[in-house]
Amino acid sequence: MADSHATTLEPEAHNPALLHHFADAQQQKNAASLGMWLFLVTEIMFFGGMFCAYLVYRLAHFNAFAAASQQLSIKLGAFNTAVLLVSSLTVVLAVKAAEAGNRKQLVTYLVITVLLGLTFLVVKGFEYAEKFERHHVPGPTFSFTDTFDDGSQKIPVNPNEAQLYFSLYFAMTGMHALHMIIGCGLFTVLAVFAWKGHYSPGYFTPIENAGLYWHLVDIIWIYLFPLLYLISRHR
Amino acid sequence: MSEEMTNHGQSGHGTGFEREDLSSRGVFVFMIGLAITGLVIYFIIVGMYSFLDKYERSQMTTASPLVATSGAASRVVTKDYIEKQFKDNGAPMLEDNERGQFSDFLMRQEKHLNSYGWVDENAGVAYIPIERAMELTVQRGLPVLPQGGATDAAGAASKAPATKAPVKR
Amino acid sequence: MASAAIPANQTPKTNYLTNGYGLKSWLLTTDHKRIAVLYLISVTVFFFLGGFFAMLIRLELLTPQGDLMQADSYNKVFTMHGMIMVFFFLIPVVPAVLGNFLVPIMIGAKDLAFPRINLLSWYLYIIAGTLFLHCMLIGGVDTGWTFYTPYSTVGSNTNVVEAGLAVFIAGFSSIFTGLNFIVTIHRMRAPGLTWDRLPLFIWANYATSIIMVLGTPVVAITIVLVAVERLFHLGIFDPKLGGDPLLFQHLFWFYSHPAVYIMILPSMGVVSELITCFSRKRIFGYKFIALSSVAIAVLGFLVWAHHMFVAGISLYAAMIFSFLTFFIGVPSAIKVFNWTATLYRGSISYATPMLYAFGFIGLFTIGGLTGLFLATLGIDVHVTDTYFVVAHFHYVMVGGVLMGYLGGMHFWWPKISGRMYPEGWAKLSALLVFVGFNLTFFPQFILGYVGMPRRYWQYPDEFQVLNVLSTAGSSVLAVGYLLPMIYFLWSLRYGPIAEANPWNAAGLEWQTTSPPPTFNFDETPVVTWEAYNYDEIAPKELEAPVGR
Amino acid sequence: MSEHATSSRKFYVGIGMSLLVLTSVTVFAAFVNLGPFNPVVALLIATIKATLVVLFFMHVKGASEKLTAAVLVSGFFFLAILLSLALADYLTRAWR
Amino acid sequence: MSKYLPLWPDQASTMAGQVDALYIYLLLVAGVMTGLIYIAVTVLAIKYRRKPGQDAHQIEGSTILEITWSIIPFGVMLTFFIWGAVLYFKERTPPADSTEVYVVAKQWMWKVEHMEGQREINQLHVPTGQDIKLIMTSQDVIHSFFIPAFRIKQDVLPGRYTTAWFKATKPGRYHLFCAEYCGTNHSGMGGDIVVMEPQEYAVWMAGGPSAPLPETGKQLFASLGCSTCHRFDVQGRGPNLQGVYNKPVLLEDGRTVIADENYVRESILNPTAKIVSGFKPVMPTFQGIVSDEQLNALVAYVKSLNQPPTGTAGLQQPAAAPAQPQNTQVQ
Ligand code: HEA
Ligand code: HEA
Ligand code: HEC
Ligand code: CUA
Ligand SMILES: [Cu+2]
Repeated sequence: MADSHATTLEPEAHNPALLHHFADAQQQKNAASLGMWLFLVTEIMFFGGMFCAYLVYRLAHFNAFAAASQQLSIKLGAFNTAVLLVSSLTVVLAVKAAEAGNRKQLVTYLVITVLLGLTFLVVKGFEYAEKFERHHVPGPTFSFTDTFDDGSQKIPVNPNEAQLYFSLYFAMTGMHALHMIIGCGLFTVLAVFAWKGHYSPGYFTPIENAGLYWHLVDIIWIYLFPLLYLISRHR
Repeated sequence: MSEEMTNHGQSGHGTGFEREDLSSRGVFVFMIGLAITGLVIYFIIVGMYSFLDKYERSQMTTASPLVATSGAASRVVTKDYIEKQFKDNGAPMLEDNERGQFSDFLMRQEKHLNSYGWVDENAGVAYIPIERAMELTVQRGLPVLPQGGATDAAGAASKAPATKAPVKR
Repeated sequence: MASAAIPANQTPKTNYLTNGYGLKSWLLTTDHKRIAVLYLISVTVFFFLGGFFAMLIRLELLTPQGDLMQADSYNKVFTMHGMIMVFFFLIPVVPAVLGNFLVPIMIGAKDLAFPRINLLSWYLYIIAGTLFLHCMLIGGVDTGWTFYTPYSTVGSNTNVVEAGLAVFIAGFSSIFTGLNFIVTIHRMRAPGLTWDRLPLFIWANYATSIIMVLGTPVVAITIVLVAVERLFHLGIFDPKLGGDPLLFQHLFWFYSHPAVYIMILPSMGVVSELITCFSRKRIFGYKFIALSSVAIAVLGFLVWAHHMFVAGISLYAAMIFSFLTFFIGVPSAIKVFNWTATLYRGSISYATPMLYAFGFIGLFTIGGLTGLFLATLGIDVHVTDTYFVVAHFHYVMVGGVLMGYLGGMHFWWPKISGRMYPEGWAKLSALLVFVGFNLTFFPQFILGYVGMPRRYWQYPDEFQVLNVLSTAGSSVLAVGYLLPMIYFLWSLRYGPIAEANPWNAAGLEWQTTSPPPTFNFDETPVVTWEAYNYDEIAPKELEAPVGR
Repeated sequence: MSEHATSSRKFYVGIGMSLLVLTSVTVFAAFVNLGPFNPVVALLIATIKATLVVLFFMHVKGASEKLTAAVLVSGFFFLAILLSLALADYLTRAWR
Repeated sequence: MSKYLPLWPDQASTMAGQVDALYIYLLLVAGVMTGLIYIAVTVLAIKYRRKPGQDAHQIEGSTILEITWSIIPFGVMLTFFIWGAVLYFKERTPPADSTEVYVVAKQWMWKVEHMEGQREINQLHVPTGQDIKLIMTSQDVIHSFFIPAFRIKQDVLPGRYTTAWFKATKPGRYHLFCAEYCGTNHSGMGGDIVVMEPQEYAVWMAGGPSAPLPETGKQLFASLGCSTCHRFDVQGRGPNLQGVYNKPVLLEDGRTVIADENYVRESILNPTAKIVSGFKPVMPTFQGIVSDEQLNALVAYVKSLNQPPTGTAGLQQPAAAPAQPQNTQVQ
């Protein structure tokens, strides 16, 4: 977030010189990298709080969670997963291009990454809109009438517990989407800087660190997808 | 955490900063050790729990030999238990939503006073809306002796609890 | 010889204080020392604000009836006292003031690894503080500093969201400080300064930073969930939807128990520095004290539910958490015993910082041992949520952390300001703080066991005598805290000029000038000695004890 | 980190393809009745995918920086502490 | 203990003595440890104070000592843990033959319902020598049921049932507190636990001797919690009831009614029927909680408030006094 942004500004933007308080470029680079990884750990713990809530409530209200989960569209979810994975690939290729000093490729890959990120967000927007239409948004207007099929009979589920599922769904995917938006903004800025030629094979730490951030957001989605979309689908 | 004791003293001259750092192996060993300790503690406490549980239950004395149950009552109270006690032993039902429950109660009474339904289908006793019962009573007069259909109305009217009327001494 | 590196008593042309005078040179600085001074000012403001609320609490509790203010006002007052003291004073105080100033100097670096993020931390803190002040002015919060649901989501009609946002932002300030420290300590040490030569203050701040980085995000997301529940009806903790209010408590204490070690660990580091310097001794059991800091930091994450013994957790969980809580006592005990052992065959002077260190040992021991009372299941059922808990945490927080902080401020004041403080006044105020503190909080142990619950605006008559004692003590305490404020300010103009190393202490921070130049050292020092090499440094004057 | 030679483009694309394949495997496995093992399989596959991303896309494998692995694993370790000790309460609530 | 400087709480249940025993053990151990450390620090600080011509003597440390002072305190702490856990098990394991009492907490009152149907507010009458199991839930936020003299405390949660149990041993009147912060009147959410000999308890159960109506009404007004909202000194959540009787009252919907006897009755039984202007409909219904006699007593008390007040309804709980059988039950 703000951290990686500040990190990108750390070395003078037009003059990739060493900052005064570092002894050499390697030290500076290692420091930035360690800082970024620590920041990623804070992100893991940040989402970890919600994963904890998810785990506890899924165990407590399994039927409602399964029934509510089956109202999500696997097609859209899987499509979004694929979009994110491909965007991770383009980020890696962007880093590779930066290391090779290939400015045109670097900018191209960054732009593709941003476009893929926006695709993800648009699809998510459609999913949210569908929740609003079907009154699956927690609050006074919430309604849920579907049942849980345990293989032998259909068990009616408590709509309140389904509402709990959708509360978690919105909290987790919403927080993830917020991170995606920040990531898209970050890569847009980096693409502009890259276009202006700020980065060289000797100095592309911001690209690398923003890439690490993007991969982490990707990893979180890798877990969110099966946990939110694929509860007890075999019934 | 463990340290690698290399690179002491003067060796760092001129490099500008100290290169030697914590080894990540130490971190991993520490975490694995902590995880194992955690598991051990888990089992120790499970053992202690079951021992104490047995002990407590064996210590429980019953008030009189006539009481059949022995051991401890359950520590966990669920909604089902509350409802069972309510049905079987006339225990109070805990009001977790007082205003809602009271207005439900009023609504039920209101509905009972303004609708038709069976009191006892086999015996052919029904209840009717209170207004209608009043009309019928006015039309037919008070029953002096049981006379066919009027009993229903009278029965219903006397059954209907008076909600609105002030309590008289 | 380390002492050879000490320059003669001469002030250089510029130091970090004289390097630029405008407001801009302070507000846009990336110098860790200036940022530390900015933190010092802002944290002090919040301390006196929190202290002001504490005085209101004590005045209200002078009589059994609620007479000074309305019940709602009292609830807001103790909530804001707790929130200010915890989130805006005690968590930042030692790391962000003394840590910011000393960590780079002690390891021979020019600055922290990310100077701009350091400045960002301070701005986040200021934004959070401003938000909280605004929240206070438009009516305050009344949830208690613990934000327990469902009161904070359904029950309270005060500005919970804004206060939560303030705590959230302050949390990120804390995260960035911790991140900065970890990277700095890993990557920026002077040549030769290996991990087994680091000052214990650095070890303590390293352990603290681990907690900041790993714990704070959890409370951040928890508070976000509370805010979202209030704003958009996402009912994650709502019992009406089958949610569990205890889940909030689990997530909150997963951070807030480690947070109490965020508070105490840096202060323990300070005490290690003070004890060694004023007894002229190498620390007893260096490695054990260093590793016990890390052990406390890690074990601190395993004990959080000891705040929930009667909250409705399972019997088994209560036993697990009680058992794990006792593990924390061991590294703490190691520290106390090692400090005591360091005194043995020392050459001890009674300068003010040392008096505070003695105070820390004495009061932290009582606070820590009563912590063990609370960790004992059968006792906690009776004393939880009573004044016994209030007394416990004021003993560790005020008697421990604050004593350590004040000791550190006196010890490093010459380095920070370039001036000495008046020793006589300082000794007097140390005495006032110690006496006033015990008079304020010891009666609360008795009150708690007798059964007076916490967060009470009015209480049964029979508790009055003990409450009057406590209130009387708090006014002594107030004087004890106002005095240093006054004489520190006084010394900025009238205090004697400090030498580079007024205490003849070991450690790199004493080898640069007082106050240090902007980049701390003219040339990067090379460390060839072990920590606390007091055998190689002569005491100040063998004839007269330091600090008379 | 510049010592790590970034791998060839072909290699990255290969990793990307395997991630996509694993995604479809997850979706497929969700519709097969594995009894209690459905969530286990789903999480296992997710973990494999995450590991691939961490090792190859985030360059933890072959990095000059030895500490990154320790930092990342610590993060997951403390998350595991949160989950396991919270479950120590929730799973034993019903014990009588 | 002294009435004005209590140093130790009453011991009035089987648990109290056991908790106190553990507490005394902890006090002793902590006292010894604190004493040792204080003496050591003081003696060392004086003995090795700075003297001319005497340097410090450097010592690196001692692994043997470190291990000693890790193991011994840990052993001591294990005794704390085991003893504490055994007690806690007792505290959380209700005996099988215990009598159930149902408790509902709400902001800011305790409602108690006995199996036999008696209902009380902010009071709980129990006999000595009988295991009582409390089954508790809350209607709004978290509260905590705390009886210091019995050394029991249990949080009361919404949407869930929690239990606690005790066996009272000493007749008397003890404090009941709410120990979990629950909002404005948290500190007023207390009451009395009245412990009686079994014979007295039986008399109370049957409905004991009665006092003059307004007098009984005044006691009910305090014990039912009316006085938590209807205050005479400051503005509470409900209207001040002094001088209300037989005066016109402006309602929220603009009507004006005369506060006659029926109006007061209806206000108590179905408060939402007529809302006084300027107030929220927060008054709970007392339908089914107050008996006809109690209702009459309350009405008589509200009537009597028209005379100049003889004293305000006390905010304070009365100090521990011998139990008086009180007429607060429902037939
Ligand atoms: C700086 C802050 C700080 C510190 C360091 C501690 C330290 C400890 N705390 Fe404390 N605590 C708080 C701040 C702190 N606490 C706060 C703020 C609360 C209340 C929050 C709220 O509800 O608002 C609280 C509440 C609290 C509770 C919950 C009480 C309740 O609400 O019911 C418990 C229970 O276990 C507890 C235990 C401990 C223990 C075991 C330690 C241990 O770390 C102490 C270890 C130290 C020692 C043990 C002393 C030194 C050792 C020796 C001298 C050796 C000799 C020892 C033996 C032979 C045994 N604390
Ligand atoms: C973290 C640190 C910290 C510190 C330093 C203090 C310091 C003090 N605290 Fe605080 N306290 C807490 C943390 C802290 N507290 C917490 C977390 C709670 C729980 C809150 C909750 O329940 O949610 C609490 C609760 C708490 C209570 C219980 C309230 C209740 O449960 O109802 C009491 C009661 O006596 C109290 C008293 C005091 C006193 C007398 C001081 C004294 O040490 C303060 C001394 C300082 C001064 C007196 C300042 C002197 C200055 C002036 C008087 C001038 C003022 C004017 C200006 C604004 C310039 N505190
Ligand atoms: C939770 C707070 C609360 C409690 C407890 C409470 N009341 Fe009230 N009461 C109110 C409020 C608010 C009103 C005004 C709104 C209304 O009429 O509902 C009111 C109105 C009244 C009135 C009508 C007053 C007028 O000015 O017209 C009477 C009489 C009354 N209450 C009696 C009682 C008695 C007797 C009890 C105890 C058995 C009691 N109340 C308990 C809150 C409370
Ligand atoms: Cu109810 Cu506090
Ligand atoms: Cu704690």
